[in-house]
Amino acid sequence: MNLLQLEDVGVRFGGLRALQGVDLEVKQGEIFGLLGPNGAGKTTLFNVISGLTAPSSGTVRWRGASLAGLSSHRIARLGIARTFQNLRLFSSMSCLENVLVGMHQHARQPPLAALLQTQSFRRRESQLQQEALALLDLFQLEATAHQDAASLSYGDRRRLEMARALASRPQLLLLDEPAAGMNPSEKDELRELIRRIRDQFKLTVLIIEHHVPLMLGLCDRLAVLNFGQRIALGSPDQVRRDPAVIEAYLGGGT
Amino acid sequence: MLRSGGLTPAPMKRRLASSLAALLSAAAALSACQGTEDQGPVNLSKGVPVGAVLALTGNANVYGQDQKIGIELSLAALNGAGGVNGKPLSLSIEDGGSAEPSANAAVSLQINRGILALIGPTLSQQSFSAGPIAQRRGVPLVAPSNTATGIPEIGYFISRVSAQSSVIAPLSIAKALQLNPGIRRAAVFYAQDDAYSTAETVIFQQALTAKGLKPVTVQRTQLNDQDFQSQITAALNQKPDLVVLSLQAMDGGNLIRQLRELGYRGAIVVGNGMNTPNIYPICQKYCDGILIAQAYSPELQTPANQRFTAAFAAAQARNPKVSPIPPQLTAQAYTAMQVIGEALARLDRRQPLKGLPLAQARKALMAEILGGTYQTPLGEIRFTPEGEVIQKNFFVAQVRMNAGGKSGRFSLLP
Amino acid sequence: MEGLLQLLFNGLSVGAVYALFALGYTLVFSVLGVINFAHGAIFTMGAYFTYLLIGGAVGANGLLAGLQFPFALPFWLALPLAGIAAAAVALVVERIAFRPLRDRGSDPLLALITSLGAGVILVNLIQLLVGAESYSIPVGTLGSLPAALSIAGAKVRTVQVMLLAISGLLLAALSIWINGSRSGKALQAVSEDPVTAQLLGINSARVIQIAFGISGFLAGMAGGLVGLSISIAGPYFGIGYGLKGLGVLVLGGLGSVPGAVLGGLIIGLAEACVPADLSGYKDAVSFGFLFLVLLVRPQGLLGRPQANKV
Amino acid sequence: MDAGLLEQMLLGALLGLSVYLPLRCGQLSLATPGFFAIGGTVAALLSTRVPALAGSGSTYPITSVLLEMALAALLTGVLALGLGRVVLRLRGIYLAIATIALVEILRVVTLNLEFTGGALGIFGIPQPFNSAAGYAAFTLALLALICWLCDRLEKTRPGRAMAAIRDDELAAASQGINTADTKLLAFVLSALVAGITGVVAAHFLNSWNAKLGNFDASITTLAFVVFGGSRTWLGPVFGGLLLTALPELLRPVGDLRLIVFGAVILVGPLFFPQGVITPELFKWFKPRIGGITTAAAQGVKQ
Repeated sequence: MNLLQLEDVGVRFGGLRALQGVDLEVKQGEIFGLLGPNGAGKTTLFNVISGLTAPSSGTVRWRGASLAGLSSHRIARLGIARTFQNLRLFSSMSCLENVLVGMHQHARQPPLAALLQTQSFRRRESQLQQEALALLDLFQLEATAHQDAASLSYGDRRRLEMARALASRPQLLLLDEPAAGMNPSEKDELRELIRRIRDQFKLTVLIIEHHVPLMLGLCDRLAVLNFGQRIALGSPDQVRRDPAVIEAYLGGGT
Repeated sequence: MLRSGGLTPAPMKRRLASSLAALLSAAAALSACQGTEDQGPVNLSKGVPVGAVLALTGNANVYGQDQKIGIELSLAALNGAGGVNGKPLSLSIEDGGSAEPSANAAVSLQINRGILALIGPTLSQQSFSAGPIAQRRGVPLVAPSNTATGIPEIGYFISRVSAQSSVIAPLSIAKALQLNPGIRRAAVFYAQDDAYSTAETVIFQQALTAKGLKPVTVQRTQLNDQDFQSQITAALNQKPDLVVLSLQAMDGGNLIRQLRELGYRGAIVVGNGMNTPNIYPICQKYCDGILIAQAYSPELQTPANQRFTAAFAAAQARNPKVSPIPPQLTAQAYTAMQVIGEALARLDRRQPLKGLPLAQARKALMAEILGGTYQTPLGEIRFTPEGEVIQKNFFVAQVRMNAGGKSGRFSLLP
Repeated sequence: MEGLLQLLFNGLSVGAVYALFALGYTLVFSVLGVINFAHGAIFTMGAYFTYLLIGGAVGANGLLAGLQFPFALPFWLALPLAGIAAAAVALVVERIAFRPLRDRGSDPLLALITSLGAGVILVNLIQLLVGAESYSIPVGTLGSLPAALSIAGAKVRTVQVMLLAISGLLLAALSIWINGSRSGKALQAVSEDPVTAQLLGINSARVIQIAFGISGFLAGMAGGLVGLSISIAGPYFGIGYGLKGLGVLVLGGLGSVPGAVLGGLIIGLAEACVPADLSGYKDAVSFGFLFLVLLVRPQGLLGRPQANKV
Repeated sequence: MDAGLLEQMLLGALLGLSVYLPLRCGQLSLATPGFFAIGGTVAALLSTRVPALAGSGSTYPITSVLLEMALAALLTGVLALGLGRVVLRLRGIYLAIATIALVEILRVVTLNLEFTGGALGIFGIPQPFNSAAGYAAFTLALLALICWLCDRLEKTRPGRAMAAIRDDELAAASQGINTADTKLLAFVLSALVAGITGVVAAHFLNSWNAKLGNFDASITTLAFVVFGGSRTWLGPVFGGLLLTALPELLRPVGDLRLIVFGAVILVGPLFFPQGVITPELFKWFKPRIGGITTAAAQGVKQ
């Protein structure tokens, strides 16, 4: 069974068709890329998957079950985590707290124990904190754990968003332009990092990125969107050679 | 990074614990430091201390302002006549605002200053809240303007010089019927968010019903609402030939003006709250002819009232544009101060204030207040043992406006 | 029919004041995204200015006791001048309570509190200067006009008709200005998107000042007109309208000029429709209505829905 | 200082906390005076109309006060649960005005009902304490308890969720936070605090009427929080204590009293845009105290 399946998904904003008849299947464990020029509907697709935008038509299935009508927090609890293209960190909180919020669904403790700060409560809290620190460590953010998220550099904030998304122990990670604003060497590191977390956390990754060489080198499969429609699908090699893609996107001299 | 305390860093926890401990110890300290200052002697260093708590700010500010004038005139008169057997009265006035918490704070402040007696607060609701404080601390409180039922009943130390509507209001209905025997249909208006208005309208409605004039319509207004077109047109549909208002000066004045402008020609009877020349500039020429029940008449020909009206006119003389006629609130506040001043003088003759313990002086003063008979601008007044005022004269007056419609007088009806 | 017409007049005459009041709120809201809690006090100032300009004298209880201008202007001249004076007050409020926050890039929510502070200062300043007593504009100000008009059997006070007419004129002038003038269009641009407007070379600081000025002018005129209709009930005069105006503003939709007008008229009419036996519930009716509308249309009647940009 | 003033300051701090709870979750709810009024009315009605609660001693039993508090909490809690579901769909100023509308509706209804005493209200409320100091001690304990609960809340999962919603509601939902329930929790807690505070206030004020929960109170309590700071519970407590006391402390300036008060409200947010009390303030203090305590802790371990 496919982990995630989109059937004929369409989104309209008033008269504007942001997405139209999109079919996609994402398999367990793969790194799946979404390519497309600006305004092609990639982020809208993410919003549909994560429950922020309701599709006007079509169905999104998670492990075969429809996600229709589920609010975004329920979808998150199913195991779908995401990052945001324009960075939506909790800016008044420290990096550590941001990751702790990401752990929300696993951090539940009995209220009475929390009030009385029982032994088991404190043990669990410190365990969560260790986990969070370990995640920060993985993204080389351990030094900034107690700094406000707002004070980080751009690249650090991107990595913090990924750490926060991973904190919810997702099965599917949606990355919206994780390499934006990074220099070439950082992009190389990012590619390695995404592979590593995929292996370490047994993740499936769905990624939006503009940087074509990065995508071709990173993804197992790719889909290309243009004007809200899927114009190509396949392995990096297949996509690279697809005439429609060359016409619409790669042909643009990128 | 080994921390056993979970997410709470040690300093934060310490901070919480210490601030909570500080709070609790402050609580303990508090219980100890209260109520000792009343045991000392009366502090006469600046004169015989008397306090007032008036609504000088907030939406009742205009009442407090009128009262302040009366209290200050009374103080000047008392001190001019030798104060308390040669010792001057020293008055401190505090703003009690227009709400209960501010009145309570001001009353407590005055009591802590060591005053012997207190005038105020302005509003009945404030007295229900602050009165029990004076009662618990054993401080005589003379309410100058509270008309609600139950004020003297708060306790022994609470009294008032303002007569209740129940005794005054029916007089004006009777007078209206005497002047216009043909009256058949009465319409009633009152401000439903005002304690005085709601209490008085009940009396008015009972009086009307007793005369066989069950109101054909009862319209409710709000204190800070000044546009009554809806209520008036609804009432005028009932073709009333008598309109009875229980409203304060501002909204009442406006209602009369709008009533007349919208074509009502019949009789108008208003309650005690409008017994102030402050209504003249509001309803202007339309004030003319309204009947008013008064707990105070500026036209009362007694020496006490003539002294008061003359003093009032002299004080206002620096501004010729202002009416030289005192409002009822001013006369009642004057009276409250006079009652306290005279009672203090009697007490001082019986038991010299100098050296008398404060708590004892306050208690004795209350007995003096209740025991006396006073010749005041309101006429002769006494108190029941509970502290309710017994006033000899009530009046019904008719407003007569001058030609320009800018000033007028409350002409007493026989 | 006659009853309906009467109802309509009653509602419109109250609603017009609400609308004028809410317009001032909405102008400021449209450019800054905040509510000016000093607006009620500016309205009050307008009423006092009108009173002074037509030759009224200050009473005995304030610092300015006995003050009277050596001239007495006719009402039709005093009113716009009072509006201008109120606009000046509004500009001062902008300068001390709003601009410092903007300069520092602070949370706009803070302006709720700073403007509240400015309002408290203004109200108590009025009391300090002219006392707490009420002042009124003489009935004869309008000359020989009759006190009330009878229109198809419905009775309306002349003052109210005038109020309605002037409100209508002001509204018309305002919409012509917004849609027809350069500064009006700049205002629209700033309310649409302040950043882009700035990029397009619009001086947003200037536009904000203009919005405050006009808002103050409208409040001042409204204050003068209401003062003529019902006297100036002391320094807290405008506060009651402040709350109602807020309801009107939100009912119509924040930042929407036609919304403020529509909201005012609807609340005025709704209040007029409350039957006499239930007149005690009048305020509950208008706020209950507001509450229900918000539940169905969270952005108010003519407001734009809040977008969730991801 | 007069214990009565202290008591009013403590009540102010409690009301500040009530406004603070939803605000910490990003919700500008001004319903606090409404729930405060309900709590006060419950206390006024029960203590004056139910003879069984009066006890046999000279003072009103504290157990009866606690019972009133429980009932007020129940009533306000249930009401907040129902209303919160509906109003919390609104945002920002719209939520603020909708809650003010609720407060106004409640005020008008209270005014019109017979059993709440109309405009005059209910008076002669029996006294559980003989002096204001007794009230102050009781309220201080209550405030300490609520502060402690707030402190626990802020440092645990629901508190983090609230702060996350305030920073970015959408991102919070994407972390699996049930934003609607979390906001509702904050709203209900706010109502409980206000309702309980109303019970104490009704006894302390001896009387109760509809005016005590009005629009002015909504805005004043908001000022407590904005002035004090809305990121930690100490902010509203500080703001409530200070701004309640300020008009009293300013009495020596006489007629200028409220003008100065207005100026303080105006200037405060200009100089302290985050409120006077901020978490950064502690970070600034922490190295100093923290260094000492860590050293001490290490000393103990060795």
